[in-house]
Amino acid sequence: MIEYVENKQIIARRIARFFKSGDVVNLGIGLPTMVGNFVPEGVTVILQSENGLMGLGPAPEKGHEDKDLTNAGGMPVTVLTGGCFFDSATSFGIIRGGHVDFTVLGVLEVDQEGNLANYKIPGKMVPGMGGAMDLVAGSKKVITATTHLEKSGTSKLRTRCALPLTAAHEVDIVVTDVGYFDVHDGAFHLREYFAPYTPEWIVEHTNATVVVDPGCFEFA
Amino acid sequence: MIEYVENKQIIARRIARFFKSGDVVNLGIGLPTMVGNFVPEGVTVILQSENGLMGLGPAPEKGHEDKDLTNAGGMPVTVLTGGCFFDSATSFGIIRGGHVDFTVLGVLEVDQEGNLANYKIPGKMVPGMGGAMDLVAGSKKVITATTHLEKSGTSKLRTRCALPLTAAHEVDIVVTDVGYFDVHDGAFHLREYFAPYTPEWIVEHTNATVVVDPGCFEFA
Amino acid sequence: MIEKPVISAAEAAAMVKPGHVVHIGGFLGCGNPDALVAALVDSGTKNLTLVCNDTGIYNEAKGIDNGPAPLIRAKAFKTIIVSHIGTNPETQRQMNAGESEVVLVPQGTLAERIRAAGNGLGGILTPTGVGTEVEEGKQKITLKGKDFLLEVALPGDVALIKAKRADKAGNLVYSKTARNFNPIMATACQTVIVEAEEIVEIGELDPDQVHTPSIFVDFIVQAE
Amino acid sequence: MIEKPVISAAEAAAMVKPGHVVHIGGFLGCGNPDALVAALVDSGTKNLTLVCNDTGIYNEAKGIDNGPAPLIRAKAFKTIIVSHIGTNPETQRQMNAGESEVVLVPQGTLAERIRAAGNGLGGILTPTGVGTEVEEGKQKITLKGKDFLLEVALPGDVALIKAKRADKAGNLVYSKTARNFNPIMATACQTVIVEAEEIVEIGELDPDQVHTPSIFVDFIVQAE
Repeated sequence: MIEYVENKQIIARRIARFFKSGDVVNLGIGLPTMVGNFVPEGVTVILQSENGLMGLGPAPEKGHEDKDLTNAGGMPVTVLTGGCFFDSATSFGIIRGGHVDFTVLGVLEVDQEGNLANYKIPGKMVPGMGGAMDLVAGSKKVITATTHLEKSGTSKLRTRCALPLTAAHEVDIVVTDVGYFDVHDGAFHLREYFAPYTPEWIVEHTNATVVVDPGCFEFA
Repeated sequence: MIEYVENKQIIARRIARFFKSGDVVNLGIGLPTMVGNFVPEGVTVILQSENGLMGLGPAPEKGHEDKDLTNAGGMPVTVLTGGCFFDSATSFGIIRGGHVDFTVLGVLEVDQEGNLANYKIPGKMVPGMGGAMDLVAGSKKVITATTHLEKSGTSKLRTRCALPLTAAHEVDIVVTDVGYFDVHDGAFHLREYFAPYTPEWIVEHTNATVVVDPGCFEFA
Repeated sequence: MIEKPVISAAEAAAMVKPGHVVHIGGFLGCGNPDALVAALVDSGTKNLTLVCNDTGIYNEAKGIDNGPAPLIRAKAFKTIIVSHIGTNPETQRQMNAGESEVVLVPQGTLAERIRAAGNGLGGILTPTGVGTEVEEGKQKITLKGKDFLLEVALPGDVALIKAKRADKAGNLVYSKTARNFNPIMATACQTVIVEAEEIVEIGELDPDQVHTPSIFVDFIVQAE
Repeated sequence: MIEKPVISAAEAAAMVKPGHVVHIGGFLGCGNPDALVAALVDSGTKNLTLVCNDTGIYNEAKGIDNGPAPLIRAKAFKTIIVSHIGTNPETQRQMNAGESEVVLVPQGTLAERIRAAGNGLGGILTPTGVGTEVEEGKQKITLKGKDFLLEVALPGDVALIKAKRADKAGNLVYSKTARNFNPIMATACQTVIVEAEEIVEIGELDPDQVHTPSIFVDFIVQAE
């Protein structure tokens, strides 16, 4: 019997493998931000930050923060050589205009129709969508990063989202800590699974239609 | 008997008097450009050029032309200290957004409904509207500058424009070489006349409804 | 060039009247006009509508209280039009208590609606929000088989913005990500007041490198 | 940062294929990519659609032949989408003779349609052209009693643009009024080729002063 243990690192590590040099990538706050730490050597991605920055660099050393240089979460960051700044209209023009190759973001729920919900729990928590709706509607590929199970044991992958949607039919890829799924034709297509989980375990622990892809293999 | 003689200078001189310091003004190519030479001392207007320049200065001295610094007619110009450059979207954002106080442009015809035509004589001459349609639709005040009579003796002020319109109901002021008219309520309201012409002569030589304003006087 | 009046933050705040729609630049504490916000709190003006990216970060434990957060706490707003309130629990409280109306707008749509107002456009067609609650009450237009929402211009009465550098004519240059919503808000409001870290002579800014042309700016306040 | 390929004008021209929509930057001879235009003439490619502010100035007597004028004379275009043709009698001749279709678009509408294409907007609502021939065949939308035309995005296959300075990553800076349509076209086309007067190392441009971010640019050509 396999016991589920949350593992955000594997999610970030797998997502980082989707990128090739030159890709423009937007990483959401939280777990998605971790993806930046796992980009393989030799691959140069360009990180966009929707508050108006191309070429996002690592956090500054303590004492070297610049009050005018933050990420979309308001935290101090740096800019890489060759990066540049722009206003919010331009920033979202870049996003909506299809100039961002991958957006990686967290979810409250994601469903087999490619819908996702991550900005509002009515009556409980309403942080607002911020830039998420534009990022999901505009990016070439939308990757959602999420732990597979809630504390209650239900999967965050659903047949149909119950919460208000951030966008309809826009999710391309879901990576959880048990595997990587392509989302199309009304199902989560399992492409890779992460040990110790098996395709059988994953099908059993997902509250939605999972199709095990014929070429499905173990990612290491 | 008064004989009509074209006089572009009086048109430019009168129009220049409409401006107060700080006004943003766009002057069309040709006769409207002359207005810049008559701005009274002590009045500082800011000339906008729709090809992407705020703070248009005079033509450069011969030999000092900059290939990257032209007006909307493609002719070499200069920029005043404190001016700046912007792209075409921003330039027309300024224009359409109501940030230009006065646009001054020439016409083929202007009518008592405030319509004007200046970009197309079907089957004959079709230069295109360039920026004129935006300037007329977006500027706070539209001033048309035109000689009063065509070579044939008909006035350019009409009951109804026959040529394709550049814009409908947008003209506020018409200045010709016989007088200055406000356009509203379906008539040209004569506010000032230029010697040797008289209100009577003007009414007689205009193919449209002219109302002589009660306060009409001779401009000198 | 004409010089623009350099005024105090208090004089600036006095131009904001009850009922006004106020655009405030900045993004989660970066590039906000802090002195103008503080002066507006001091003025006690209420019944305003806020247009901003967010309602700032308010975290009593950590002592963070930035962006429009002090105005939120002062209950200055009847209506709050922003993309994000997740970093200010007081906004959430006012919303749930019915003390203020919060209208959430996707960030890119917010930017375009502000830009449209400043650029003389009635609105724009965006794919953002199609199939979500955001489309409620809006006209949907299909072009070449793709759905778009018609989002209308969002003008303001007063813009309170922040720049790194202003020349005395009002040409502005912003710094890094402190640019964000400031340049577009400068185009969209009747009265535009900039809080500038440095005020320089006319001619000191490179005309190729001005972010906001002087004609948009009405008043300049020296940042503290 | 990734470096972008520096190619010859002839290699650039070879990327333009018959049937392509080509955006060409510049305004009446100022800020046009002259080497790219010359190479495209030499390539002999035809059946193109032009999107440009104008068709250049062509005046045989004065020896002026700038902007896209050499391409007009080479009859490269099936369709010409511009705001102004008054300075090129050959365009007028081709239009009257039915050799090419000329679509006149108000300059500000042209700019917004290009920007919309690059910014993921389906279109914009503009007051420009209401009550004129420009409104023919377009949807009219009334907001708060004011009429607007719905003008749709105008994307392109290839953008040929001109910059003062490019770094090797493709960040661009323009000079004075040579900026005009170049930055918006850079956002709106599948393939973006810049003719730069100077090519500098990555890091030489101030990140606050980049007019076009590198990600928009695919190829760099050294201007002659």
